[in-house]
Amino acid sequence: MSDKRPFLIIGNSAAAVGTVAGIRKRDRDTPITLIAREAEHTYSRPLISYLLAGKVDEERMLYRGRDFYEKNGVDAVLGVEVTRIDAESRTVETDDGRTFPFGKLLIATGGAPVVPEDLPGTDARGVFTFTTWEDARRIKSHIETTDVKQAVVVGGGLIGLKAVEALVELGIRTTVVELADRILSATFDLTASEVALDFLKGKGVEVHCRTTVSEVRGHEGRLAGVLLRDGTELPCELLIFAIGVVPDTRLARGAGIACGRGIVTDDGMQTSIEGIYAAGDVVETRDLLTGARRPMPILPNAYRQGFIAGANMVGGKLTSRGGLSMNAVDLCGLPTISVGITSPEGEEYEILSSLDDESGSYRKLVLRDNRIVGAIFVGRIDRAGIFTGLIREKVDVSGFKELLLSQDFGLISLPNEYRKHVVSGMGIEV
Amino acid sequence: MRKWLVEPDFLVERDPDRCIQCQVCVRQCANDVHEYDPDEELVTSDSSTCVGCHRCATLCPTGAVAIRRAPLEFRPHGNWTAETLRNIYKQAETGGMLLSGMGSDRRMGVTWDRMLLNASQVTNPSIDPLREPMELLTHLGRKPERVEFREGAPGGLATRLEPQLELQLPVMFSAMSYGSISYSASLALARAARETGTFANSGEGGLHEDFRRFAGNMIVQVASGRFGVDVDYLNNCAALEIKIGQGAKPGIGGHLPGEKVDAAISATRMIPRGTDALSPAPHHDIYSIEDLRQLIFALKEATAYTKPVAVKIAAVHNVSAIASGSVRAGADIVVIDGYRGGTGAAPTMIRDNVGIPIEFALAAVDSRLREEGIRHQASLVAAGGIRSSADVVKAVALGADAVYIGTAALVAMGCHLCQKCYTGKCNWGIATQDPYLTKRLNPNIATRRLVNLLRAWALEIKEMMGGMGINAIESLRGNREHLRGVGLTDRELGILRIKAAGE
Amino acid sequence: MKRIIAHEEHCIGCRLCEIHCLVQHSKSKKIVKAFRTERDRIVPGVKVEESGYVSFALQCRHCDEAPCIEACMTGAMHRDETTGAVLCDVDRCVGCWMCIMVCPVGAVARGADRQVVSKCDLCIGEDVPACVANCPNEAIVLEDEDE
Amino acid sequence: MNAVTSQVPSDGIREGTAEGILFWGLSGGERTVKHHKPVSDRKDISGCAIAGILSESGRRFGGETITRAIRNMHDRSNGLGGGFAAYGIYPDHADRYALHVMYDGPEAVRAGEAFIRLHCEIHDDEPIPIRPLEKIRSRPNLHRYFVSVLDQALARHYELTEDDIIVHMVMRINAVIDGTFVFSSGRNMGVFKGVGFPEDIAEFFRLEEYEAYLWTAHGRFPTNTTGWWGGAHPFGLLDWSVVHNGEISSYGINRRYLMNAGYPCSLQTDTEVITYLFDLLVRKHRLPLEAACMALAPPFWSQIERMPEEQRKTARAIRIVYGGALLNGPFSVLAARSDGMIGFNDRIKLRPMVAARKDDMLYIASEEAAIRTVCSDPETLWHAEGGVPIVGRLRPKEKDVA
Repeated sequence: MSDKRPFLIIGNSAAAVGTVAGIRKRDRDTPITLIAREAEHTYSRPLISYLLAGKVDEERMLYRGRDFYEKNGVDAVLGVEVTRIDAESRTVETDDGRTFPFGKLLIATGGAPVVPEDLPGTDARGVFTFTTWEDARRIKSHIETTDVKQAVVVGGGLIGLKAVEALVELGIRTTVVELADRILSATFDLTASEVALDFLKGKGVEVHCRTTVSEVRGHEGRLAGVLLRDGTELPCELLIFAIGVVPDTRLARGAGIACGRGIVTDDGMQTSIEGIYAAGDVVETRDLLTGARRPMPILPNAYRQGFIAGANMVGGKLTSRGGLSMNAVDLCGLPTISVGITSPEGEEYEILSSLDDESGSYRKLVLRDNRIVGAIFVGRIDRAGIFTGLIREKVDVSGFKELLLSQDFGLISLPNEYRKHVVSGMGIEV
Repeated sequence: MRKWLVEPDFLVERDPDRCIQCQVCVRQCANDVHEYDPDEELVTSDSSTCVGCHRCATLCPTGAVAIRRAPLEFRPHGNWTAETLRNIYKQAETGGMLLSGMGSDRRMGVTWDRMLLNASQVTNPSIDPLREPMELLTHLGRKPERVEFREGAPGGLATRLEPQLELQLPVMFSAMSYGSISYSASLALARAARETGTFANSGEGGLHEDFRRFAGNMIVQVASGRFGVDVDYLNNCAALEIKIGQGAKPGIGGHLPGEKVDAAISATRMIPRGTDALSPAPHHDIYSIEDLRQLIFALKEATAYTKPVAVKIAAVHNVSAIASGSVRAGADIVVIDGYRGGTGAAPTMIRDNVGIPIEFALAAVDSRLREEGIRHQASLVAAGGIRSSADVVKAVALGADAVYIGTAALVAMGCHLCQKCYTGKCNWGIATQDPYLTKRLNPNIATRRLVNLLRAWALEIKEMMGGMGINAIESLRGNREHLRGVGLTDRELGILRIKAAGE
Repeated sequence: MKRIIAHEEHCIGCRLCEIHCLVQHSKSKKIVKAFRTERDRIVPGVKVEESGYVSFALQCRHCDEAPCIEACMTGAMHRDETTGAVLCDVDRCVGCWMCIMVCPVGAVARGADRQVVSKCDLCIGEDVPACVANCPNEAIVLEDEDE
Repeated sequence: MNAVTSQVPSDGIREGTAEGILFWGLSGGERTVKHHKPVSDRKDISGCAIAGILSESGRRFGGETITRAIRNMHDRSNGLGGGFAAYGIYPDHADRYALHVMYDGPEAVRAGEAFIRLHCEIHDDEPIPIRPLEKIRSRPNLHRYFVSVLDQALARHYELTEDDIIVHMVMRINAVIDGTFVFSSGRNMGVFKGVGFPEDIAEFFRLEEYEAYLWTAHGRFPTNTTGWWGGAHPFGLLDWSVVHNGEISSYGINRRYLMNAGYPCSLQTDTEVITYLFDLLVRKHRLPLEAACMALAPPFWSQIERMPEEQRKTARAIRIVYGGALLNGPFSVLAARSDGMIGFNDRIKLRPMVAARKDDMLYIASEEAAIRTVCSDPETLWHAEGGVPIVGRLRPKEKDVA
């Protein structure tokens, strides 16, 4: 490298780790500086619900081994917040008064949890968001110090339901409050939501849809309950807001980097300023299926974008093919996977589905122009990745459409050409 | 389907303590002997259709399956043996000829086992083939009586040799047609022939286009059905073979059922898809020896005298006269297929009752040709029941230039001699065209096993030769001094022209 | 690295690969015991797919840029540095099924306990993986990628 | 004497190339033989000493030299056979075939001479001179004839040469006339042999009184025969004489090959077979001597592969055509003819053979010591290579002088 100034990464999660991997695949020498607000070693954000439930201990929270920074030549500056990016002088300033130079920069500041701004009472003790290790620690300590019998989780999305799962595990009666008509509305259709709902109810979870919290009630500064818009009163000792995250673009905007809902990048993950890259929950991702740009805060995307950014920071020419929204969630033992467009509206879509009430298993495929654009699996999720692949590769499935939902659907059902492609010539001879 | 009065030949035993219900046996049996009952979660077996091919037992990962001969015994009777009774039951049931695959299973006249080989002691050192050269190189073809030298000829040599097949060891793969055996089996034979420097024989089924690349190691057959014969066929080979007869069924033609004639076989045989491939019993253009001469020379003309022409005859009573006639008719190689020779399908009565064993046929033919002073005019290839390198050595010592092996090659590939080739349900993927079954023969493995077999035999032949103090196969060929007979009558010794042990 | 190559034209659908995978990953490594007495059987890392007479055995391809590693939220799915194999550290796996969601060949499965995933580990420590060693028709072979 | 019966049929003669009177009666079936002329199918096995001395200029010298050489290798024989061949010894009868014959008794003499007279004119005959020796106890009558082939015989067998007729006649006598054995039949040469150590045989036959330009000698160590005078070596046919040390493991096929070519091979000895092979290849097939040697002890195929093209073609043709003539097994052979001698080993040299030259002399022997005994300062001395012949030729003009 001609530029011996270090690579600098702001952030410490999947996108940051992906960036390290992308850089180090081609460049073992140039120093990397990594600055993160949280003081933790890189950890797995989705694991906070497992931590809360006591299913994993603190050591198992780590996303990469203790020697990760050392082995990858990363100077990790943790517990320090970057306050300003100076694109001109190629430096960043931190809240401890230091200045760090960079050759190329990656912004992976992630998303910030949303809390309703004008809701009264949210400052009561017992009200939390749920996105960081610290959040999990605080909730845990609250549960340990307060006699929490009932909890309310606002938001029936992924984060909310994982919180619910943890609370159920801890034996706390939990109620979900969801504004939409169903849980997991962003990724599930009605049927899948119902299957999931039945399952959750079976675990003792109460769910209120089509409503939201209108007031948080406290008593002597301590949470006492919530009042829903529909008038329902729910007493509780713990309230978690899990109504989503938004890209944390404050630093980028301050540096004059173009932003929409998130940071805008090209397909090589470079921002509007040359040499400054962004990846992860903070960026706007081009949807592989729709072409629209929007934040897509899911972990595989973050890692992949980081990897692409890292590779390009050392002169690579990788481009992202766009993000595919997808999620795999195990809800109290009910495995679910959703990919792409799951609840489409319009005549151009064809729906294939099968529901087995007995086993609580549901499969749905959404097709457009004989190509799969979305899929939902609840219960029987085996080999779902094959469908993800078909979606990603936009494979014409008209030749084997009738096999798609059969029990023994597998690679063998696919056209030889595609089969050869997915195993990259390393496997099956066709 | 169990036939009335026709009892199972085998009993399938399953050790319940070892069976893990993995169902490998179920998936491997083309005869539907094994069945999995999902309700009971149990694999069960119905012995009535078991042919004793051992496919299930071989693949059973726990050794839980054993195949035994059916324990149901008839009252012993010297004339009316169990086999006889079963045959009658079957014929009474079906009204048809009894069919069998492979060579005769009667233990009749295996004279190889009554001949023993010599070795050197003291007066003559044995030769260690690991340290000294040991030559098995064999040339098949017509030879002149003498080499002539002439002033002015290059190097003084005036003799020009007729085309010769050069074999790295005196063993070839005998005629097995694509159709009677699977594509993979044919491929493996051709590949193994090339790898070991010997020859495979197309049989009478034509030469699949894919096998033309093995032309240098192929002998192609011209049989009574003339399947797949055109001028390209004749020129895509190292030698030609006119098949007059087959040891397993002298005087009988062949029949490949139409269901086996798929697209590839139809193209190879040059017959319509799905039609029966019928080889007539005789060649309808050979009703006499002079007709044979015409065909031999027609083939030589078609190939510009660049390839030896072999004539394959079944060992029948007057085999030596027929062989002599064939040589005089122009055959460069005479192949004698003995009584125990193999087949894909033959009427059982023919297979077990017609012809004579190769040992006597070979000895008689070699002696006869020598007596007539024409032994050099043709090479002799012995076929029909060559089981081991020792048989090869004995055959060469009796006078064969080389041998053909068929059954031994199939066994190397996995054949278990269940003798059901004609059913097309070969569980080992050899004698079948069923795509479920043909997959079972990986031609790479089959090739390797064939090559291994020939390599092993070559080593053994060399050891035996070395023991006799012989380091070139031509010094073994026809060298009956190195054979001694045990338990043979004077008359048999006389025909074999070997001495008795102790002489 | 060494890769397992499947030759579908040689696969006979006997499923001995699955059986021996299970045995290799059993406690006793003894086949009869593994099937008859051991309760906690694994889900074999190799799976035979069959359609008519076409069949092949498939296990994890140990991809160079493995989507399962990228998607794994705990870091349980990782590449073994010495062999290059993609392995799942089941102590770190929490069963989120992201890997199942992204594996384009469907080679990752939920384990028998439905808590963590199960996949081919190339029989690390053995010279030849059990499926390869026990394939009766060499339809699964181990080949060096460089060759 | 006890008669023994052999029931084993022999090949080739039964119906094959019947050539008139010379072939009557030998049907290959049962026949009766006397023990002292063991025409059985039991093969003779022996180890031996051999020696040969040739003056290429044709200078003749007495029998003491070769006797000293062969005596030196006394331990290579066991007293059951010794013999010599000498070339140039009958200058007075140079154009007659010299037949040396052993007879068991007067009946044999009558039968033998009658048969000879059927085909030949006897120009001179006499008992072979001997010296009574304590050590040589039992001996046959030894007689020699100088003959030529009758014109009538030539006319009767118009397809045969004089040589052919002599060959067939000798074989006939040896095969079927009881008690009669022709052991030498060349011109201006003679074979002398018997049961005893070779030096005693030399003394018995008074070899110091003969002068020859080429001598060969043989001391025998048989392992399986009772002593029979005819079984001693050299073996002679026409002017070929062969001494040999070894055992031919290819004997069975060599014999069948020769029988098909018209040589009955009645003696069951390797030497007989070697002699006939030389006769067949050199006299009948007119192969150059080197080509004949190549047929008998050919190069390995791996060596042939590396030869220049023309040479390779020749070697290949010889191997392919003369497979039945290939001599396999351990041997060293000295074959002599009026025009020289040739020594060669089996292909992998399993028996000893040493050669030396000095002036016009070529010495070949089983052991170097035997040569040094008679030539202490050879100019060159070497060990024969496997399969590579050592050839000594009588120089033409000096041959004329001789």
